[in-house]
Amino acid sequence: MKTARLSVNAGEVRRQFPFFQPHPEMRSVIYLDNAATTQKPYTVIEAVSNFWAHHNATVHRGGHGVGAKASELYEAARTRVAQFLNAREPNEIVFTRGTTEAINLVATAWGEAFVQAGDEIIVTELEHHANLLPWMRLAEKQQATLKVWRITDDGRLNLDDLRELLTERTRLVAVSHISNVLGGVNPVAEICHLAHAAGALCLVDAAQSIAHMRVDVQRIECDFLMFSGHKAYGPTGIGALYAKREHLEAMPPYHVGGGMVQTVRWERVRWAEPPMKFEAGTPPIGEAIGLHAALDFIDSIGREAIESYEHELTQYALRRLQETPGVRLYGPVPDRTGIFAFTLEDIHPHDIATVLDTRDIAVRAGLHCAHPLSERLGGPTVRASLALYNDTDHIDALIEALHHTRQVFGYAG
Amino acid sequence: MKTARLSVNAGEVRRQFPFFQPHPEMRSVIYLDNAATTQKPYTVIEAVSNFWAHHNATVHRGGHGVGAKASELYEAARTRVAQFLNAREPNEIVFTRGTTEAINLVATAWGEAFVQAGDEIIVTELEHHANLLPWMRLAEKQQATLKVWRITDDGRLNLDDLRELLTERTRLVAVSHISNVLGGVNPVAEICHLAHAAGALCLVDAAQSIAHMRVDVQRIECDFLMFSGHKAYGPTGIGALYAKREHLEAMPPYHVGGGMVQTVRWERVRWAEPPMKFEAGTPPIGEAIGLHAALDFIDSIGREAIESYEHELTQYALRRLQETPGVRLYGPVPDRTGIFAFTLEDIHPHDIATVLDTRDIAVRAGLHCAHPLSERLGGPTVRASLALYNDTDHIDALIEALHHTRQVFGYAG
Amino acid sequence: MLDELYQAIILDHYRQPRGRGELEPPKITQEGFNPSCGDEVIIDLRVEDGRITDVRFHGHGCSISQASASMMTEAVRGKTLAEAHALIQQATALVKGELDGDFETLGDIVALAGVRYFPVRVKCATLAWHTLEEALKQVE
Amino acid sequence: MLDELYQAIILDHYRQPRGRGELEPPKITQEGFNPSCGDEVIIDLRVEDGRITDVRFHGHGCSISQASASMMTEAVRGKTLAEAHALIQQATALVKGELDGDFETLGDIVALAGVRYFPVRVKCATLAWHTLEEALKQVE
Ligand SMILES: Cc1ncc(COP(=O)(O)O)c(C=O)c1O
Ligand SMILES: Cc1ncc(COP(=O)(O)O)c(C=O)c1O
Repeated sequence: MKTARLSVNAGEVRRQFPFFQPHPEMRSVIYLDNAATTQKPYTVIEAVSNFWAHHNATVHRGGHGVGAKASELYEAARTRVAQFLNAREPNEIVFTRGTTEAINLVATAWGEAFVQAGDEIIVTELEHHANLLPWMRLAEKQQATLKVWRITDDGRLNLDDLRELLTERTRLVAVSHISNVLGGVNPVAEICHLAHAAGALCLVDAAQSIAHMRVDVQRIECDFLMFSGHKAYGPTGIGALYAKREHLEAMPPYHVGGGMVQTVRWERVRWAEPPMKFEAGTPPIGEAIGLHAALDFIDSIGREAIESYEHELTQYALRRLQETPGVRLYGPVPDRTGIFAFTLEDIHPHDIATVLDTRDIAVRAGLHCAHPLSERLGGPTVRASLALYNDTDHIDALIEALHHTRQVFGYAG
Repeated sequence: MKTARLSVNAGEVRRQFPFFQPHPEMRSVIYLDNAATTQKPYTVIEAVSNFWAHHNATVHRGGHGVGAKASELYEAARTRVAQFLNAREPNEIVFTRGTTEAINLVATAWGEAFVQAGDEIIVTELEHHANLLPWMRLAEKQQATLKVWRITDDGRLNLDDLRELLTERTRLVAVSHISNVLGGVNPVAEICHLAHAAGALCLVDAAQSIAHMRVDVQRIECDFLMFSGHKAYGPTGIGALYAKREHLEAMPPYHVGGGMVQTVRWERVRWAEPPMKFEAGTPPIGEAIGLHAALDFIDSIGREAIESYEHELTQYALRRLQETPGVRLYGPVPDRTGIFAFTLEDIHPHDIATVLDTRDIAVRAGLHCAHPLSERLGGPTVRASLALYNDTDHIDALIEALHHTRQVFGYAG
Repeated sequence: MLDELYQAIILDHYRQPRGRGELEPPKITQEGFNPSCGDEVIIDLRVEDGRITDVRFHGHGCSISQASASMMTEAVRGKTLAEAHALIQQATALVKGELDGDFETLGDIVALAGVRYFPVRVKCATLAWHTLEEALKQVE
Repeated sequence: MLDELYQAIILDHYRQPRGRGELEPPKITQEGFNPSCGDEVIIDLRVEDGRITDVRFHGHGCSISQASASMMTEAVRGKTLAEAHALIQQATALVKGELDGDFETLGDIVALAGVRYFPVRVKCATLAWHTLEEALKQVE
């Protein structure tokens, strides 16, 4: 641990981000809202700018050298994502706007083709709406049953509970790799294994894990996995869906339009092969290239180094939060990452966030797009979430600001 | 005309684009593939970079000042689009990835709710696949009838033909404002009027018009209209759907996920109001801000000035193409814009494009994502398409290169 | 700035809300909801002869939204509809920093003036007032 | 560079394609299609005793795709399957600029070498060869 700690110097990392540089007109911010979106390094911003400045053209259309270069860069980004996730081949990667679109794609294209009346889909109680609403809607549309895998009182998923829920009618288990509220790491490889043993597929929402730990689709053995670029130091407007080739082949297309067909006649349309079949219209080309740069950035630091550095920072934050009077922290203690949902005395989370904001500490307050989970927790919470560029000073500033908040609201020192 | 001509100086416009600046490692390109995608001015690239560098945060989530600023910028972009299209209110604008996603959204969310078995949808023979495949699929799914409004032999749409097609079962007429192959401007206001008189709605695909002429949704009286940012000097990954408020209210959501709900309980979900209802997940925030800058760029030149400048350039190109031996030009002559599909002798369009490419002239060759139309024209064509920054020198270079192409393929001088 | 936002008077209304509760029928009920943060204010009104004879609120949310609702009930009880409309105008202008001139007549509501420095919180402070406005539409 | 791409020999194969047409059954048919540009090559094969006894193509597309198909039919007619496989290897390597050494045995096909300067066109030149490869899979 100690050696790994040395391998990430958060101060040096921050120098790679314009957001953290002194700016004449802007106050510098302690950014603890990384589960919502991360900041972008110079290399990502420049990769996108450079594409639009010098290589901009549409992709996969014959014609000219600029277009050939653009296509090459776009496909290189796909190959990079495949390699980052350890997919078997680049053709298993479909670019989407983000996690939400990727899950909607699977729920619609795969779901409406393969889920029938009476079938079952299992979702967990800790899902983000992105991994909940598409399944609620699919279940309603297909007259399938949505089963909810409840969490334990300490905020974990118990595999025995899953064993009870799985039946031969189960078609899919949809689970997030890391909860965006509780920060716990779910045992996705075991979950996929149990799902497969029951004849079901398994979908993993990796929105919160992609930038913080190694995500290996072959090791997890998931059928579908997706993430958003903007939570992994990349641009908005881009994300990726990984799906086993056999599923992409079996699924009908989702959006239809240019670029995803072989031939269109009035009587008959022949779809292109995956992944093109799922990328109708002009894709987010500059953004895919920016995502490539973001994954390069992550690997330039090293995923093991990031994981162990963030682990240490998480332990520090846990300790400091636990010793702060009036703080009530949610979520499991072991196997957790740097996402902390908490309350402070009976001060409303929005009031807490506002006090922190006046100290230039950015956190989020509310229901975190996970209403059922928030309801289970008893209402809104404050959420502080860490990334690579945070360090112990940031945690200290947060704790001090929480003490200050208590004073503002009249709680004894 | 002469005075308007003076109001656009293409050389000066090119100085606002990094793509057209001399670059040590890149050859300078005569870019005539603007119907595929346009180049981006510095102001657009900088607006996006600046957002990611200094204001990056997710939108519409309580918490901190950075997020408040990001939300403000994002909503300002929506207001700008509404104003640009002369929509009644910003809430009639939904951000999408582009034209293709916008049409898929309407075909799915509106179509599956409001088109029943036996209903009719009318599309034209000159549509891009983006405005064709969603309707073919919808018709198949709902057992509705797809009726094709054929073009005349000179590549125009005849309103009398539409009158014959419209019946009381017609639910929608889907038409492009400008064909991406033939360049003709379709009489969309009249088409909407006829559609409405028959009790149908009218959708206008403005992908090819948005950057080249004034597009006024209240004057056209369309029900739906959409465009892509990347064809209007903006970034990839962003586009907009305009829909009359009443339709957005009546339609169910499309993608579901975070940010588009009021409350989620296991038993019941309450959707947010439009446009939020249609923007599930983290939107393309940086890209929306880039689109704002792109629309500002267009208005800084002036839409009337652009239209009249491009009109003059189009007339020049028409004349030069018509006098080039062996050129066969498609599409109508009056009411046309700077999109020229043509063939040269019996040389295959890809061979032509390759010869032009060796002279650093970028055009497109093929079926232009409009297979039914291309089939009607007799096969693939070369397409040269103009924008604001092109000038007569570019046309001259194109014509000279076409002469050269004839020589390469052994046609007498 | 923070002191202006969380004045004693606001925290007092938050901790000891006035007018918290529900009315027995007949009444007018209006629900107000702020989807971006989950704040909720439900207002019960009784209007007789063009005058608000009773008003209560319930719901949940941050100190600003709940204190604002509490102040609102105090301020509009016994007022005519026209007076209530004027108060809605003044209170929403106040929290947006758009009110010039006479603050005197506003009573406790003046404490909401500090919200103007916190654009993210303006919606919290106006929620009760916008909900009241919707409720009054039911009367008219 | 352009001269190398559009050599007389390529234009000649394009204008007067050898082996253009279809075979009577019994035959092996394989369709090849390049979705990005619409080029199409359909190959008819007859294989007897491990040898390609007849081969024809039809379809449409640019000069490169059609000339390449024409050259292909000339080159593989009468060849054993092993020889055909070797030719497929050599021809595709040639157009990608990856072939070292002996070009002599390739005959007219050598004219395709110019394609290597035009990455956008490599797919046109390889279409007939990849289609042949698929056709041979049907035999085996
Ligand atoms: C007329 C027309 N409609 C739709 C599209 C699709 O636009 P996009 O690829 O940006 O979704 C295009 C662009 O190719 C077009 O020209
Ligand atoms: C676990 C999880 N899933 C899905 C999402 C949705 O991601 P996006 O908004 O980028 O589509 C998020 C982000 O908010 C998340 O945390």
